[in-house]
Amino acid sequence: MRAEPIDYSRIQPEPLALEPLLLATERPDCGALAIFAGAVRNHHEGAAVSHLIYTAHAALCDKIIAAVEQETREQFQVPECRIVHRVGQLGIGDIAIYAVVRAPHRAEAFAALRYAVDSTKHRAPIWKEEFYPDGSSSFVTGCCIADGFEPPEHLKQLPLKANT
Amino acid sequence: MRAEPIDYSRIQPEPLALEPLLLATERPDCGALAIFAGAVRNHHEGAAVSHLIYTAHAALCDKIIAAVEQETREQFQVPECRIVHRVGQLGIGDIAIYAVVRAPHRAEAFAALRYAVDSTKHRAPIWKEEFYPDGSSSFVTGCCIADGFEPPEHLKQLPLKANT
Amino acid sequence: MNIEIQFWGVTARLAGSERRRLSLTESATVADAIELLRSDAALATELPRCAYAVGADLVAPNHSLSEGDELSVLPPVSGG
Amino acid sequence: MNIEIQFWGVTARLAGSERRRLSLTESATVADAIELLRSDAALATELPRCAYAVGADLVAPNHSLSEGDELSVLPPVSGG
Repeated sequence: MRAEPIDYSRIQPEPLALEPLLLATERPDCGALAIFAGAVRNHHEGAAVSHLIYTAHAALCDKIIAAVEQETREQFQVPECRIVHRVGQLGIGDIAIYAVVRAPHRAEAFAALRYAVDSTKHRAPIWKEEFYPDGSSSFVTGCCIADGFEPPEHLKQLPLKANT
Repeated sequence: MRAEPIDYSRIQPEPLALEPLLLATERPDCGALAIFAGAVRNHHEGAAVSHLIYTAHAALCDKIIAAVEQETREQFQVPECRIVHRVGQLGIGDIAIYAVVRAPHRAEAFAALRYAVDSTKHRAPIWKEEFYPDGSSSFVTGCCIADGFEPPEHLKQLPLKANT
Repeated sequence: MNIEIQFWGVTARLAGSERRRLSLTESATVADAIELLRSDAALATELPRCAYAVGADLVAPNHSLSEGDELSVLPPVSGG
Repeated sequence: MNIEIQFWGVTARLAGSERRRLSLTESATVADAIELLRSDAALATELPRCAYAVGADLVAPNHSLSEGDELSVLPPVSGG
């Protein structure tokens, strides 16, 4: 629908905005728009949380998230999938991730959105350090990228901005 | 989190806005926000569509959608669920429905959102008339509310604005 | 007694109007009203796929009607 | 040859630094670099749960390193 892919940064230090993602993905043939936003919670496993710091390997993230977007589009036959993740210090309620999927119908939009979010959480090199009211902090135990890791060819070959 | 339930109209003739639904449902204990938007497609079952007219039995809709919101919150243990639907003439790309769910975690947010949207589509008394480029129109064949209909007690008893 | 039928969606098109007055016996039910509407050939095939409401309450066929009730005829829905 | 290790997430905390230079034999692989890092007791238990990247490419343990490579140590991720 648009003349060329819109370049955007998948890893951003600034507060995330939903509107640009919606504008960049508008399509008259898509009746379903499914959006996920992950916000910072004030608690984790029973402990109060005051804020978070996210760090990311931005270049590798960009490549892996681009691959997740492409897989999502291909596997679920959805024309549009975009994912952005914030880094730096985030307060309670701040948005850490947006994922947007557009599809002709809602069934594939829901399935694709779930895949996109889960895959990003499991594979993108992003780390969350939680800070507690007493000033202490800890890194949240997450998903091993290395679990059964066999780097798929397309992860090596995808151009950095393969989101057409 | 808020002092009292925010009143809002579930059936609206004006263009739908997402922002008020997000503001009305903000909660520091919810890490997951899942949103569905249904937009008018330029095609349906292979035929080009120029625009739509939605009509709704507003009073019954409000009651049924309030019940869907409540069921969604109770069945999926999600603190927030809001659904709004537009009526009147809509052009291609216009948003006909927004559904918003907030939950501590994403798994229940995804499941709840799907339930909320599917239930609204199957049960809310709303009708879609499609208009084609040649000026003709037809009502879209939809879901029988009457299929196995046995009016559940809570549908009769719910106050109109039972969205606390 | 008299009730008022309110036709929604495609049924308004089939009935040629959004409203119709119906005269029924005193103890009439929703099913009796449907039976009377079935004499309208244009509506007859659509009615079994419809749900019915009085005011803002969905009602079953055995629901008893009262003078002045507004009975909505709700064909299959297609929101979203 | 010399390569540069880049520690991410909790591994930077455990290593006490985000970067460390490593001297390896000419034909060394990622596995050889990991083996050398295991001598750091603070890191030893975390390394098997890590993935590894050179530049912006994920690499397997048998990947051959080159002079000047930046090898990223990527502990379990927790984005979103």
